[in-house]
Amino acid sequence: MATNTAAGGASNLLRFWPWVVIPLLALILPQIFDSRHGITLLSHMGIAIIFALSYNMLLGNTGLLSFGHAVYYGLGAYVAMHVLRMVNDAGGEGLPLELIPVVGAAAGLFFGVIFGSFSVRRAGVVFAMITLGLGALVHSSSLMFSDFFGGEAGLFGDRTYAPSLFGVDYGSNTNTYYLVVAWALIAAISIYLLRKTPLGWMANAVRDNPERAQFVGYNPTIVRFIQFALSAMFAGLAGGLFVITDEIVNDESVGQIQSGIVLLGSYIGGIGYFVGPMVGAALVTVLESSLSSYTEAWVLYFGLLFISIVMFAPMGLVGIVHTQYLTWKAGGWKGNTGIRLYMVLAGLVGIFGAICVIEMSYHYFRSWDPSAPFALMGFTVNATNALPWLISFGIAVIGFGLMLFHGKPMLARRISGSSEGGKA
Amino acid sequence: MLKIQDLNAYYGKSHVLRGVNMSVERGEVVSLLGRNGVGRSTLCKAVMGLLPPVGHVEFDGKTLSGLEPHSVAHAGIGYVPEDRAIFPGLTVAQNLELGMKKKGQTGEKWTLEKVYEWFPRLKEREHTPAEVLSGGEQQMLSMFRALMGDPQCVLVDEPTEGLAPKVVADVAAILKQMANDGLAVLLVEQKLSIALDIADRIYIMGEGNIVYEGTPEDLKNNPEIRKEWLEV
Amino acid sequence: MLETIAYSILNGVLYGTLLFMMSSGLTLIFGMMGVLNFAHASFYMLGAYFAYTVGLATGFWVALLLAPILVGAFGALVERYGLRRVHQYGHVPELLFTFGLAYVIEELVALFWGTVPVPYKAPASLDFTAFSLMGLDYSMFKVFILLVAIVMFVGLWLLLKKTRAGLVIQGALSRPDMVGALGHNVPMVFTFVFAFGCALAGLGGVVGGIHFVTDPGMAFMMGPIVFVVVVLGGLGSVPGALVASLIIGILQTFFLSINFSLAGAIGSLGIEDSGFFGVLWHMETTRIAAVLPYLLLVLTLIFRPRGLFGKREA
Amino acid sequence: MTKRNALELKGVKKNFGRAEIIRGVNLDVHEHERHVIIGPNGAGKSTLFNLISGRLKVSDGSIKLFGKDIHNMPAHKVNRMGLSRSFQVTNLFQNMTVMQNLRCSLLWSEGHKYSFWKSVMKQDRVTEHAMALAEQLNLHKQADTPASLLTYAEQRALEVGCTVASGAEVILLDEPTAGMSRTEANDAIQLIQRMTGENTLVVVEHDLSVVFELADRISVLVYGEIIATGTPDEIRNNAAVQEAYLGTEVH
Amino acid sequence: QEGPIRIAYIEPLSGPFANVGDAGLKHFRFAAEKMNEQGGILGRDIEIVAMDNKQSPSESVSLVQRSVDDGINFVTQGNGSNVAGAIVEAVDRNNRRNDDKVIFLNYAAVDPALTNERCSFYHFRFDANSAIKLEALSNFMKTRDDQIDNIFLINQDYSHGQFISSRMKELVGEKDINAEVVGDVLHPIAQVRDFSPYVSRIQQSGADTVVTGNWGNDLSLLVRAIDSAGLDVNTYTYYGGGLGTPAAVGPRGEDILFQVTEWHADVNVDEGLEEYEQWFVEFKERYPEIDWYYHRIYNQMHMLKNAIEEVGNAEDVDAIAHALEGMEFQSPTGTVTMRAKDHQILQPMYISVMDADAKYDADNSGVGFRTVANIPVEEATDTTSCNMRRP
Ligand SMILES: Nc1ncnc2c1ncn2[C@@H]1O[C@H](COP(=O)(O)OP(=O)(O)OP(=O)(O)O)[C@@H](O)[C@H]1O
Ligand SMILES: Nc1ncnc2c1ncn2[C@@H]1O[C@H](COP(=O)(O)OP(=O)(O)OP(=O)(O)O)[C@@H](O)[C@H]1O
Ligand SMILES: CC(C)C[C@H](N)C(=O)O
Ligand SMILES: [Mg+2]
Ligand SMILES: [Mg+2]
Repeated sequence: MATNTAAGGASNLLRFWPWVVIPLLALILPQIFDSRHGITLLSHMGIAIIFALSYNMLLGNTGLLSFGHAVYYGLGAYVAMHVLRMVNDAGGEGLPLELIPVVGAAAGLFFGVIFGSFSVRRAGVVFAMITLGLGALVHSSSLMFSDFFGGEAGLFGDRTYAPSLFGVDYGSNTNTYYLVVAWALIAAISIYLLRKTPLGWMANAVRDNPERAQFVGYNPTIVRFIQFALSAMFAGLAGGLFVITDEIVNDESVGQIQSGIVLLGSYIGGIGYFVGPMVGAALVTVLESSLSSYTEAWVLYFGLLFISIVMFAPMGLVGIVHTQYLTWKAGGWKGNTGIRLYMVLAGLVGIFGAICVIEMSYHYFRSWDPSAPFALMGFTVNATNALPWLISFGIAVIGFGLMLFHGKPMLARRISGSSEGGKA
Repeated sequence: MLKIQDLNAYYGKSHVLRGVNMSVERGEVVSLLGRNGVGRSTLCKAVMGLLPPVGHVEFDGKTLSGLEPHSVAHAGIGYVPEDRAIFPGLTVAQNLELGMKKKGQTGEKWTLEKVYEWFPRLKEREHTPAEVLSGGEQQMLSMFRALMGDPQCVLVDEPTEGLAPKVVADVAAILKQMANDGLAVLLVEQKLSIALDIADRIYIMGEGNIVYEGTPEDLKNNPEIRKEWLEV
Repeated sequence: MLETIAYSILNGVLYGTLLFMMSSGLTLIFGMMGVLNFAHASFYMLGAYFAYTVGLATGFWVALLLAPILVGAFGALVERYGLRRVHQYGHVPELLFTFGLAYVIEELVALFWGTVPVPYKAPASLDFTAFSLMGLDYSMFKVFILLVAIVMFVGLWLLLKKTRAGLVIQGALSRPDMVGALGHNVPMVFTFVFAFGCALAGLGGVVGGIHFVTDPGMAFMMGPIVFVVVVLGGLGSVPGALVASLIIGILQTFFLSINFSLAGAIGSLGIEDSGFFGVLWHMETTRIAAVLPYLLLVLTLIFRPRGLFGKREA
Repeated sequence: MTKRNALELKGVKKNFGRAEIIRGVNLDVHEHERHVIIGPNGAGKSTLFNLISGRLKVSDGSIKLFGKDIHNMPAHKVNRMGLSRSFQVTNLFQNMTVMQNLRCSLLWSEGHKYSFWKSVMKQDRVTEHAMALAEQLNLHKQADTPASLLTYAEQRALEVGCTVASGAEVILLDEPTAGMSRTEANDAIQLIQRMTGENTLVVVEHDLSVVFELADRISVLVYGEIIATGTPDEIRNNAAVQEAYLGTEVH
Repeated sequence: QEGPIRIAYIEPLSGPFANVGDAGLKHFRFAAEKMNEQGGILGRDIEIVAMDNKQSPSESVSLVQRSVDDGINFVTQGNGSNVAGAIVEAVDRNNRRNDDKVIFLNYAAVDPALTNERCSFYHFRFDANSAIKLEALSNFMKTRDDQIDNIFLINQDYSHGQFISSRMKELVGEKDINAEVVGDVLHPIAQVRDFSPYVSRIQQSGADTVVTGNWGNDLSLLVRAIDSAGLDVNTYTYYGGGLGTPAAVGPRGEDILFQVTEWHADVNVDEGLEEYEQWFVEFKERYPEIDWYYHRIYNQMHMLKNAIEEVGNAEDVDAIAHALEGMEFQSPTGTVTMRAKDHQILQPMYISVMDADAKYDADNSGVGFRTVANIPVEEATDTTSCNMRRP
């Protein structure tokens, strides 16, 4: 599944552009989405990116599937929140706000060491199920031990009642956002560099063949353990940042949904690539918070999108781009770029049709008066008439049909034709 | 009889078999020789349908090319792959059971008892997971597993790999026995001595084609051919 | 105390059989095929909804038969056109596929049947008090649940003993090509087993939907408990799943039935009900009961990674 | 001059359940010698390797490496004490390239341990060493090829390379030439001789020509017991060995 | 100012609680439509902007931000006091740091803290808080204490349930109810599948009365378990009449399932509230699956309208908040007052019991509710520790 290896066997493209493009994007995006909500969303993306990168240290690099990574994110957040509240209570004196995330990281590391000590002995399903159990236990505890966790109401703090190292006013969302960006960059670079160290290499080695790793002198359990603890540390850092942007923390931050989301995001982006989880996490954050404001059917779309990525792009979104890029570079697009475009277009048409069908179904089943006219893609339709259904289904069938049964075979023929021609 | 006509096979874009023609009659052992990597194992896989074959393969008049592997097996072809492919999680007995086409049903010539008699070690290890068997034991298991399905034709890919000299002789005897029972035996073998010893006919493959066909005696007397196609 | 124990055993067994019903299909799918089927609970939910809808037309008894078949057929489609494709990429994608599927199924159920619970009730022929014990009534339906669970157990046992599906699948997990070359139609066996597992989940839903509540949240509510049962029992072990269900059922019932906390038993010893240990000291067993399965899960996996009855390690 | 013993096995026993597979093996392997173990299939040769290398725990007896007790140590510790092994079935980091495989095999012995503050690619010693190994293995052209795409013989060569890489003094090879053609096997033997130089070498082999070409001394393991140890000539002429292993096929 | 007056409705519209959020949305949409037919507010339409918070507090915080960004001045929410707490916090923070302010109209979150130690000038609660509901309930129980001997408390293990458990025990003493609390258990929220062990404890304790703040499945399953074990107890609830419970419980709850609410459907019949009955019937025609359940949404929407009309625009949030503070409103059930001190509404309450003969059944379950007691405003009140900071 994950083909990248320690050296990130990928091409130069993947090696360098992220370090230019991502910081640039981080600076440009807030100019475009300059509303408070937009900035918060961007901050959340930054946090999700750190969290996903830390998660991929486990899943992508070490081959450990965790269902409970939010435990470290959440516990980091809680501890950071307690420190922030101490600072608040001290009248805004004490640890500067910029360093609060470090507290989260320390807490993540601490709990990573404790829980890691007994959960990494085995990989595979055993590890996955231990993390599932631990996740459930910690989540339940967060409601039981309300002294520390503040019950289901959670804990609140105020980032503006804390000193700043650089005298920045964090009342402004934008300033907070830049703090997130700074930390995200630090975290991303550290995690990236970690992959290049002996530990990072051996994490890959242990993922691929723990037995052989033993016979070159490494104890797989210790490799996993260190990776696990470090990954928990970065998760804690993300949690600490969350405390700063949202000024609230509650049980959901240690919960199973949080753990699930990071898995989804990392995978959608592509766990075989360093930037994969970043892309995935950012995308999931955006979809989660904005899709729901456009359509009632957002969960369905989310589920379908997700299923299609798993089925048709097992290497994730970055994987698609990367393989296409490689093909293109190797000249595999020559003479068939048109067909490829045609397939994409047909696919889009199919998706358009499918969206119409889904939207109409929701209107039909959910609205109190299904026959009431409603706006669909710029048209006003009546969902109780057969015609719009026929048209929508038609578009969907034609679009997907052309893509799969016309474009695809054509592309396959063109490719095999050209390669044979090359040989002859 | 197994008949292979103009068989081609590809791994992705690499064209490995380039129009192979050969046949194996019932009652004979045919050895397929060739250098490493010429495509002998690929031939077996293509016949089994494990690789999409391009060309024509038939057995006893039934066309095999284009069938799924399980249908090929049901047409009477048994397969002993070169990497043994035992099922590690399953016990010896379960491995053998999976060889049977119907639950608990073997052919008349090769029954479970017979196997255990030939190779008592397997009986002793009946309930141990196959992955802990010794290399040689796994090889024997793989071969007997194929026999459990009562095949009419067997493709045996490097059966003597990793076997002690004494057992190699046993294997040779088993192959002979199978041919005597009326099976068609296609033997892919590295060790020239054995191949020449038990084969009725010999094919040599080179560069994805059959480049030589003859009897063992012919080959023994033909050092040029051996030099050209079998040595580096 | 004796009464409490007797009660715990009786009710624990009842609850345990329900757990077994919900998780037995997963024993097949997860234990044998290695598919971490997060949509298992969704198939369970479909069972309940199908039975409700079919039952409106045909009555309960026909629905009892038909609904699992429908769910099984749906499962077969899912396997054939979804999972099979994903299978080649490995276990994580499989898991994620079912994850997405769970979302989609829940949405579709909410779309077609609405978000409020449907009035899916026990048929009159089962809706009476079968016997009373220690002042509590036990309805015929509970006895019926027990019967259904036994049928499921036997069905599973037959599948495993009388067919080689288990062997074929286990073999195929390591060498699918070779199992095929030995004459087994591997894809078909996979589809069949997956469908069977789904049908079992559906059957669980037919009964569970009545016993609990039939609403789109019912899948979520069942949550990961089914995984706990399967892993605790040992992957692929049907008796293991049964025993694990019973253990969880009885222990949980017992914890809920007694009024115990360390502080209550030993005295508060001046330990305040705050701070980590303080809270633990005063924690009543009833509050722990819900997390008990997870505690068991983690402890079991640490000390006996293959579960109670498992032969191979997960 | 008495030779130091690299390996000393005393009364080593191993049973799986009731089946006793190794029944009290006593074996001395001298320093710098090439010691070949032969024996029928299922005699326990691989099991013996597993016991020595720490992959399995012994049921009874003791194993010493240069006088230090190593039995029941976990595999990575045994490896760190200077013993390295290859596997009967190729066992590499399949997704990694040749160079990456070699680098990984070198990391520990070059003292990098679990460090997460230095870059692997910047460790020039490791790089040089790995390059040199790749060249010796004749794999330098495939340096950036993933192991899974190598031919069988190349994989076996890499397996040997990874085993030797750590600079262990004692090297165990389990059927290094299995599945190779005559010519490939000859190449492999030369490779092994070249790579292992002064090291102590313990090899399991079925191919008799390989055995006799390589061995300083031979031990014959039959049903979990060593029935004979001696020079190739002694073994060749040992009646019991002929009976138990060689059969009539002796050259 | 042009365009509609928008209210952001921040509730779970997906996931396991979607049914609750969905029902509330239908209430708001219906009320808005009815009022728009009457000319809206200041001639402007009311528009409900649905936002899915997935029942997550932090998601809700960012939805508050989005509302502000979109120029929305009112947010409303009710499901989950933890979410409400987060919204209060977010609203306060926003109003402190920014010029475009928002008001939080809470229609269902009952945690007393929100109008006590955590009270806020921008938060208004239109539901009776938990303390008030218990006050009403215990007043009723006092009148019945000849029939009540042993009380069993079973609640969800979070602040809502914990509050009921501890406060009810105090009230038994305070009100001098001639009964004893014989059991008190907390169970994890939304995790219990089988309530029979709890039922056995109820049975063993000899209780004849159960008091619970449970809602959703936790209530349905509890009531069904009590019924199927053949236990003869009365169950007093907060939410027996809604959130899916009537459908799930059905006739099993008849005469044993009580609820304390500010209204129920048959109040219209009993008190001859024809206009409001019409409102109820229209709602049912439109959404046949559910019923008009949240009377407080009626109050809330009308009081907001009055406040805005009093101020004369919908943008001056501080003025509107001041107008709401202390406002009296003639609700169909009587006069209700938004207490100025803590922004808690005070209103008459009803104790009712499930009844198959009620004119209107709830959620098509075949059973509705029959009033067993009216609790006048004076008896449905609490004291508050709120120390409000006003701008
Ligand atoms: N899965 C594969 N993908 C791509 N190429 C392959 C694959 N398997 C084999 N090949 C290539 O196909 C050619 C023929 O391989 P095959 O295994 O059939 O050879 P062989 O004659 O059996 O050799 P050997 O003696 O090594 O078993 C070789 O060059 C090999 O590298
Ligand atoms: N874990 C185990 N459990 C049970 N039996 C085992 C186990 N491991 C090995 N055996 C048995 O021990 C015997 C010795 O196996 P071993 O692999 O050591 O043989 P070997 O001498 O290497 O043979 P070969 O030359 O065929 O590789 C075999 O019969 C094998 O079945
Ligand atoms: C919707 C309600 C049942 C929520 C409950 N009032 C609470 O405070 O949590
Ligand atoms: Mg081959
Ligand atoms: Mg061996």
